[in-house]
Amino acid sequence: MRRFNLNLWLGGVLTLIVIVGAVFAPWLTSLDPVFDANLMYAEEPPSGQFWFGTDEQGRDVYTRVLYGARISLTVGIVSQIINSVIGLSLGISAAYWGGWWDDLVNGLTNVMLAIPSLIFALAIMAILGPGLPSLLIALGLTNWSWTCRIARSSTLSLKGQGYVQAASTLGYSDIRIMWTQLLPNMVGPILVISTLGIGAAVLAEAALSFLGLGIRPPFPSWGAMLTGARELIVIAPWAAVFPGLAIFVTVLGFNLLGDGLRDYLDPHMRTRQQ
Amino acid sequence: MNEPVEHNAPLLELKNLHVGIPGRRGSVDIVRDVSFSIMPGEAFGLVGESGSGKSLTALSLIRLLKKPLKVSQGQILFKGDDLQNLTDRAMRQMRGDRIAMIFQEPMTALNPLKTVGRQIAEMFVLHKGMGWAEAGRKAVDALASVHVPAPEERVRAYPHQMSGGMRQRVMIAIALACDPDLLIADEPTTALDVTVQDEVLKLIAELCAARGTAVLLISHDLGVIANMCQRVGVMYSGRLVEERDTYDLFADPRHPYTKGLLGALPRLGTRHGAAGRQRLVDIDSLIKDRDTLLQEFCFEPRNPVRDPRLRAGMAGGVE
Amino acid sequence: MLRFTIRRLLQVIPTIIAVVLLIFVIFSVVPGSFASSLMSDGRGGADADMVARINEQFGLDDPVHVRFFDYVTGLLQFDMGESFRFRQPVTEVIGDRIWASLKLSIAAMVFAIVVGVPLGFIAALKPGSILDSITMIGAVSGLSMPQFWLGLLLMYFFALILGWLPSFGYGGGDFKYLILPAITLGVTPLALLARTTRAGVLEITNEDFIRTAHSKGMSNSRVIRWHLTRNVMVLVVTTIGLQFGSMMGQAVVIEKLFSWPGIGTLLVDSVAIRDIPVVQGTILVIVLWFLFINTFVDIIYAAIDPRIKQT
Amino acid sequence: MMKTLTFSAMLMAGTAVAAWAQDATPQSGGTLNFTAPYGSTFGTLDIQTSSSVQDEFVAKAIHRSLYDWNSDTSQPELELATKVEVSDEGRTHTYTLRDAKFHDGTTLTSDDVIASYKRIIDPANAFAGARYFTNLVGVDAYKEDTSKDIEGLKKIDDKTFSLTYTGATEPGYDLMRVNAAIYPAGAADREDLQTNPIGLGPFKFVENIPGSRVVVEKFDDFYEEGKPYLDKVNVLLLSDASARDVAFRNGEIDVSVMGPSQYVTYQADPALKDHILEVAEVYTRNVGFNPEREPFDKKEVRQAFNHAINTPLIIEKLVKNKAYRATSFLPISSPAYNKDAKPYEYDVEKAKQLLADAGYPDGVDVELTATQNESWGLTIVEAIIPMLNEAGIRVTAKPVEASVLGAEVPAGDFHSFMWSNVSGPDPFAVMTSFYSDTSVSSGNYWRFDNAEFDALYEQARDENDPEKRTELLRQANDIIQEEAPMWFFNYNKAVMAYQPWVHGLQANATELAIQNYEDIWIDDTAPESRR
Amino acid sequence: MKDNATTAPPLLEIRDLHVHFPVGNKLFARNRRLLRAVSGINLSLGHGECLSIVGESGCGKSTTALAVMGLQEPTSGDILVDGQSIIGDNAPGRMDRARIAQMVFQDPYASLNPRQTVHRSLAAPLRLHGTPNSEIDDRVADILKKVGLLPEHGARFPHEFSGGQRQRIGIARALILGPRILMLDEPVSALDVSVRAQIINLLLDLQEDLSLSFVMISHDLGVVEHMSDRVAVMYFGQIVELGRWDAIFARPTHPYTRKLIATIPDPDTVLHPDRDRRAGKAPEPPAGYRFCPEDIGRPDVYSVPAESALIEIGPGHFVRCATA
Repeated sequence: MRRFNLNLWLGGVLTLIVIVGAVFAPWLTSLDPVFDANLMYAEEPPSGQFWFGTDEQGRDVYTRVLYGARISLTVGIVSQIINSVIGLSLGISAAYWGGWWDDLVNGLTNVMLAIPSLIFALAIMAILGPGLPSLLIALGLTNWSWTCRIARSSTLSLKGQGYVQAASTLGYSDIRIMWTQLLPNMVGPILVISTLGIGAAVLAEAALSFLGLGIRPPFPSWGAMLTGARELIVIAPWAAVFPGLAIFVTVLGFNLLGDGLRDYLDPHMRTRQQ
Repeated sequence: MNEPVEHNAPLLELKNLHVGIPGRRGSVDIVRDVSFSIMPGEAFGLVGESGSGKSLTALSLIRLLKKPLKVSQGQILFKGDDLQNLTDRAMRQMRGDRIAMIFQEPMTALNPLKTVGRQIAEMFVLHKGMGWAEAGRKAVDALASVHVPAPEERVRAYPHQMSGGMRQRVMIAIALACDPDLLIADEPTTALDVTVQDEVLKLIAELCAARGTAVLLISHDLGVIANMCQRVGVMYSGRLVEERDTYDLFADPRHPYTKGLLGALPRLGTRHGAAGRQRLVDIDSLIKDRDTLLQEFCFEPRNPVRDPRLRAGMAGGVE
Repeated sequence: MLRFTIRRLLQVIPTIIAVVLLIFVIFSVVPGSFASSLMSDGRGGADADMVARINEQFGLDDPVHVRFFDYVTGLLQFDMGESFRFRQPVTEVIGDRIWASLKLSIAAMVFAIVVGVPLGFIAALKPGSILDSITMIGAVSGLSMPQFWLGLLLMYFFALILGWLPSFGYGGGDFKYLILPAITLGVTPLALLARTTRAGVLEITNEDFIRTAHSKGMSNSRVIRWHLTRNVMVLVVTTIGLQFGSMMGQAVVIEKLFSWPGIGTLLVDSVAIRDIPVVQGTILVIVLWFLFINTFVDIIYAAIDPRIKQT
Repeated sequence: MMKTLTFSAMLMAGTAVAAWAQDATPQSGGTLNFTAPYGSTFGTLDIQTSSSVQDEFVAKAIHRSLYDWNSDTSQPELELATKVEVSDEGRTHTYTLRDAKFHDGTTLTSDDVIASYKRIIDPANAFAGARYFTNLVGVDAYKEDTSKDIEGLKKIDDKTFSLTYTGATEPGYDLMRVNAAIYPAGAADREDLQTNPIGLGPFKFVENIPGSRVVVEKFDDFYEEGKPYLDKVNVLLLSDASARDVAFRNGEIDVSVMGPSQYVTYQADPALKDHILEVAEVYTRNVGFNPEREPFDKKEVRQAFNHAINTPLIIEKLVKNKAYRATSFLPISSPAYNKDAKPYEYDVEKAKQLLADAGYPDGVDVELTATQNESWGLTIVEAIIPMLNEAGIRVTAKPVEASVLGAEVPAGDFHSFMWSNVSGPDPFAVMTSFYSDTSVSSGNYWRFDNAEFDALYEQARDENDPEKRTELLRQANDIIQEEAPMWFFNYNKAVMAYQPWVHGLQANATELAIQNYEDIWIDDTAPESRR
Repeated sequence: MKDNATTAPPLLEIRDLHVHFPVGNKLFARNRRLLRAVSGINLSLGHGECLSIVGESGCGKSTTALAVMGLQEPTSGDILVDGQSIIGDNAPGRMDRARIAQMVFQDPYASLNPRQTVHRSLAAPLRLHGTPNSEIDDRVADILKKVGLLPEHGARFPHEFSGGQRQRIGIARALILGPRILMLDEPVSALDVSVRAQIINLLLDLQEDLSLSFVMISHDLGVVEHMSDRVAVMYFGQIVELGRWDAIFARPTHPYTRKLIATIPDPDTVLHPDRDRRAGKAPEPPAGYRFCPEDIGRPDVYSVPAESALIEIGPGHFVRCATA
C-alpha cells in the first residue's frame, strides 16, 4: 500500500520554492544583486526595506539570496547533467559491451571513487582558476562514478531481460538498444541519484568557496556569500544566516525529494550508495 | 501415500475463514468463507492458481499474515482450540513445535549468514530447552533423517554452499525437528527441477507418514497434489470451490473451474497418434456464463483485481 | 582467507598507478608555481632571477616525462620527493601530520557508528512512527548543512557561549580538542549510517528467512538477535567502509576550520602555495587510505558473509 | 559570551587604565599564547630558506639578525653589533659584534656571521635573502664559483667584520630581516637544521607540532640582561579569522590579529576596546594598471578610475577604518610621505569628463585580476564595480589564487590587478620599483616609465644627505600621484587585540604581528593556564 | 510431424556447437576454468517442424537457444540457415538475421519494455526495417488480432495487461517481422495453468496459419509432448536422446530420459495407478555400447566430456552411447 509520501511532498515544496525564487528573481525584487550596492546602507539589519538586511557592501541580502538560487541551481543541475551524461554513457556501454572497455571503465570508476570528489574538484579548480564555468566542470567531472555504477549494474540486470534481447534479435543496433531499451528503464534510479547529487553539488560549492576556490564575487553565490559573511557573524549575523538557510533549505529539499522519489519509484530500493 | 488413519476428531478445522484488509467500511476480504478440516496424519492438498488465496489461508493458520492483512472472520480450530485466542507467547510455542511450515524458496528462506546446522539447532533450543552443544548434535541427526549425505560435515555448511534440493531438505529437517502435528508445505518444490522435486516430495511423504504428521500441501500443480494427498481443496478467487477425495476429484470433477483446470493441463500420455494435437480446454471460454456460475458456484470474475487495496494486499501477501 | 587478502591487495595496484599518473598530470599543468606564490604577499620577495633559481633547484624545468619518471622511481623507494616549502622529505612532512588526521577520522567514525547505527535500528523498529520521522528528517537535515557552517555553529555554542570546550587547535593531543571537530566531521556519516541501518533493517525484515524464523516460533527479540543484526551489519559495513575511507578527504574543510594539524589542512595550504610534491604526496596518502579501508572492509565482509568467495 | 563579558569586566578595573602604558614594572614568568594568522602551517624552521611572514613568528623568538627594527624610532638599528663604522663614502661598513651566546652555548663570532651570509648568498640554495647582498663586492665571482670567498665580506677578527658594497648602501633595512638571521657557523651541515633550530634569540626551541603550534622556552643566556620576561611562548596556528575571534574571546589566545569586522566589534565592545594596538603599516593597497594596454595607456583613464571611486566610503564601511586613505604610493609612516598632498577626489562627473577627454565617451571595459582577500581583493573589487560602473568603467573581475597573481603580474600578464605592495620602510628601495630600468618581473608591476621621475630618482640615488634625498623622493612620489599608474586605495592599518594581562607589545610598522617577544610580559591577572 | 522433415534440406542446422564460459579471476590463470555450458550439439530443424529441447536448469538448453539467436557468441561450431552459415565472417547482419528467427521469452513480465506502449514496441521494428509509415498501423493492428488481442490494446503499456496477455504481445512482437523460425524459451512455464492452455493453443494455431517452425526450450514434459514433432533431451551440455515425440515418450531409452519422464508428477496416476511409468524394465543399450553418461549424478561441467556418440536405435531415434 502506498503511504503518504512525506519526503516527496516536503522535498517537492521546498525545491519548488527555490526554483520559483530562482526563475522569478527579477520579479520578486526590484534591486540588482551586484550593482545596487550602497555602502551607506552597509550591514543594515533586516527591516521593511531590506527583508533579510544588507551585507557589508550594502547590498540587499534578500535580493542576493534570490539571485543566488539561480547560481546554486545552475551549479547543481548543470553539474549533474554532466555527471549523468558521463556516468550513463560510460556505465551503459561498459556493461553492454563488456570486455576491455568494461575493464577500462571499471578501472576509471575505481580511480574516481578513490580520489575524494572534493579533492578532485579542488585540483580542477586550481587548474582552471575560480569561477562558475570552472566550478561546473570541476563538479561535473568528479561525481559521475556513482551514476556510472548504477547505470552499469542496471544495464547488467536489464541486459538479460527479454525486451532487450528481443530488440537485438529484431535488428536494433547497440546504440539504439542502449538509447531506447536500456536508458528509459533506469531513469528512476538515475533521477534519484541526480536529485541527491544536486544537493551535494550545492554543498560542494559552499565547501570550495570556504577553501577559497569557489565562484568568486560579485556573483551572488550562496557559498561565497556565506564564506564572506562568516566574518560578520557577530556584527551582521543576518548576512550569514540567510544564505546559510538558503543552502540548507535547498539541499534539504533536494535530499528529501530524492528520498521521496526513491520511495515512490521503488520502496525496496536499497540505500547503500552515498 | 499411506492409508488415511481414521480418527474422529479433526486435527485442524477451518470454519468460515475470511482474510482481508480491515477498512473503515468493514474488511475487504481476499480469502472468503473457507472451511475445511484435516485429520491427524492426513495429507490435504490445496490447489489453485496465483492469487487464489491459498497461501494466505496457510499463513493465517500460523498467524504470520503480514500487515495490513488480518483474519476478519471465522475460526481456526487446532485440536479443538481456536488458534486466534492464543496469546502471542502460546502461539510462538505452537509454531514450529506443533505446526511447522516449509516455504517455496529454499534459497531465501534460510539465513545466508548462518550454518544450516545452527539453523536446525535453533529449533531444539527454542522448543526443547536444549543447550547449543546438544542441539548441535541433534541437528546432525535431523540432517541425517532427511537423507543429506555426510551430515556431520554438512551441518557446518552455509545455505549458499548447497543445491536447491539440499536446501529444501534442510528446511524439511527444520520443520520436522520437533515432530509437529501439522506440516504446512507452501509450494515446496516449485523452485526446483523436476527430478529434484520428485525426491523432495517423496521425502516429505515418507517422513510425515513415519511420524504421523498431517500435511497441508499447497501447490498450483495438480500432479503434485494428486501424488501426495488423500483429499484436495480447489481454491479460486479466494474461495474454496471444491473439496473432495483426490480420486473422486480427478475421476469426476464437478465444479466447472476444476473441470477446466483438468482440461487445460497438457498431460503426459494424453496425445495419441501423430496428428493428435488436440486443443486444450480454455477455461475462460468454458465459463462464459459468469452470472450463472456466480450464483451456482460462487464463481466470481477472475483477474484483474480491480480494488487497489486488494491488489496491494496480494502483493503484500506471499503469492 | 590469506589468498583472498593478497588478491584483493593486488587488485588495488592498477588503481594506485592510475591515481599517481592522474595527480601528476593535473599538477603539472596547474598555473602558478611555488616561486610565484612566494611573491604573492606583496613584499616583492622574489625576483625573476630567484624564480629561475628555485625552478632549477627543484628540477621544475625538466620535461614532464622526465619528472614523472623520477617521481615514480622515487615512489618505488618510498620517496615522495622533497617539499619546496619545508625543505624536508614529503614523507616526513606527511608523517608529522598523519596521526592527527587518523585520530580525527577514527573519532568521527566511532561517533557516527555509536550514535548512527542504534538510531537507525530504533527508527526501523517502528517505521512510520513519530520517532522514525524525526530521526530520518534529522538525518537528512544533517546531510543538508554545509559542514563548515555546522562546525562554526558548534564552535560558537560550545566554546564561546558555554565555554565547555576549546574552540580550535590540537592542544598537544588532548581529548577535549578532538570533540568538536570529530562531531562536525561525524555528522554526515552518522546521518548516512542511520539511514542505511534503517533501510537495512527494513529490507532484512522483509526477507523470507525472517519469516522462517517466525515460523520456528521465535520471539521478536530473538529474531532480532539471531537473524537480523548480523545481516543488517553486512549491509552497514559497506557504508562504514566508504565513509571511513573517504573521511580524510572530507576532513579537509573541518581541519581547516578547526586549525586541526592534519593532512587536509596541509593539502589545502600546499595547493595554495603550489608545493606540488606535498600536494601529490598528500592526495596519494588520502587515496591509499581509501583503498586500504575498502580493501580491509572487503576482507571483513568476506569474513562475516560466507557467500563471498574467498578463493 | 556572558562568561567572557563578566570576566573581562572584572579585569577592566585593574588593568584597563594601564592598557598601553609602559609605566608598570615588567615582571618575569608566565606563558604567552601568540597566534600566527597567515596560514595554517609553518614552513621550515630553517628561517634563512624562507621568505614567508608566517615563518617569522617562530623565527623571531629563536633567531636574531645583525640589525633590528626599532618601532619607536621607525628605523633599523644595530642589534648584534655594538658599533658600526661607515667609511669609503658609505660603501664599507665595519661591525663590532656584541657578546652573545647561541642556544648551544657557543659564543657569537665573525665566522658565524660570514658563514650565515655565505649560506644565504649561495646560488645553489636559492634563498630569497640572496638579493640583500646583490651589490656586495665579489658576490658575482662567488656565485659563478670562481671564488670560494666573497671579497666584500671580510673577517677582521673574532668580533669584527666588514661589508663592502659596490655603491653607497644603507644595509640596515635588509640585514634586519629575520631571514638574514645569524646561525652558528657549521649549522648548514647539521642534519636537524629544519627540526631543531639554534639561534641567538631570547627563546629556545622546544617542540613543533606541525600544523598546530611551536613551543619555545626562555633562553637564560640571552644577551639582554633580565630578558626575556616570559618563561614560555606558544606560537599557535590559527588562520581562520572567525575562529580566531572565538578563541580570543574564549581566552585561549593572548593576541589576535584582526580583520576589519572584528576591528569594529572590538572597538564597540567596552571589554575589548582598550586592548587594541594599531599601527600604520608599510603596505599600499592599490589597483595597478597596465599602461601598455588600452585604455590604461591614457593618463585620463587612470585618473578617472581614481575619481570614480568613493574611496573614503569604502575605507569607512568596508575596511571599517582599518586603513588610511592613500594619496600616492609612499605610506604615511614613510619619511618621504607628502603630508600636504590631497588625494583624488570622489567626483563621478569629473571621471566621466576625463573618460570623454581620453576618447571614451561611451565608457570602457576593463578586466581586473584579483585574489580572494577581504582587504585588498575581491571584497573591495565587489564594492568598486558598481561605483566604476556609474562612471562608465565596466569592470569584469578575474578571480585568481594568490600564487597565480604572483605569477601573472610579474609576467605582465594582466589588464589591471589588485594587490597590496610593500611601500616601506626604506623609501628609496620602494621608489626603485618605479624606475624605468626596473623590469616588471623585478617589481615595476605598473611599468612606470616617466623621464621626470627617473631624473629625480637618479638624483636621489647619488645624494648622500638624507634630508635632501628624502625631499627628492617626496617629489618623485608626487609625480606618481599625478601619473596615477594605479588606483591609490589605502595604507594598511594593522590592528592587534591583546588580552588585558599582556604588556610590552610593540607597534611594529613593518609588520605588526612580528614582535620582539623578549619585551613582552604578563601580569598577575592572567588566567591560571598562563602562569 | 511431416515425414519429409528428415530428408529435405533442414531449415536450421546446428553443427557441433560449443559454448564455454571462462570462470574465475582474469589475473590468476590457475583459478580460471572453462564452464562447458554446451559441448558439441548437433541438431536440425525441418520446415514447419516443432523441435523441443528438454532438460533441467543448467543443462545448456537456453544457451543453445541464445547462440542460435545470435545473443551468445559460440565458442566453436556452426549454425546454418538454409545451408548458409549465420555466424562467423560471412554472417548476415543483425537486420537480415532478424527476419530469420525471433524469440518468445519465458517471463512475460520482463520481456516487454515497460516504458513503451505495445504499439511502439511493435511499430519500432517495422520502422527500423523500412516498412512505409502508412502500412505500419495496419500491420500492428493485424498482428494484434492474430494473437487474440484488440487493436486498441496498442495504446496501452505492458503493466496494464495480465501475464497471458503479455505473452500474447511477446508473441506478436516475435512475429511482426515475419520470421520463419520461432524460438520458444519456456513459453508457458511462468503462466497459470488456465492461461497456459490458451497460449499453447495460440502457438499451435499460429504455426499452422503462418507455417512457422518452432524450436521450443522446456522442462515441462507435458507441454513438450503436446506440442513437439521431435524432442531432444539435453543433459549437461550434451544431447543424450533425440527422436520423434512418440518414440521418446513411448520408448524412453537413455536413463536420464527415463528418470525425467518418471519423475513428472502426473495426476493420472491417481486414476490409473497401473500406468505408473516408474515401473517397467530398463531397456538395454545397443550391443557393444553403454549409455553415456551412465551415472546420472552431477557431472563435472568444467571437464571435457567423455568420448561418446549418438547411436540410432530406431528410425530417427538416437541415444548417446560410448563404446563398451
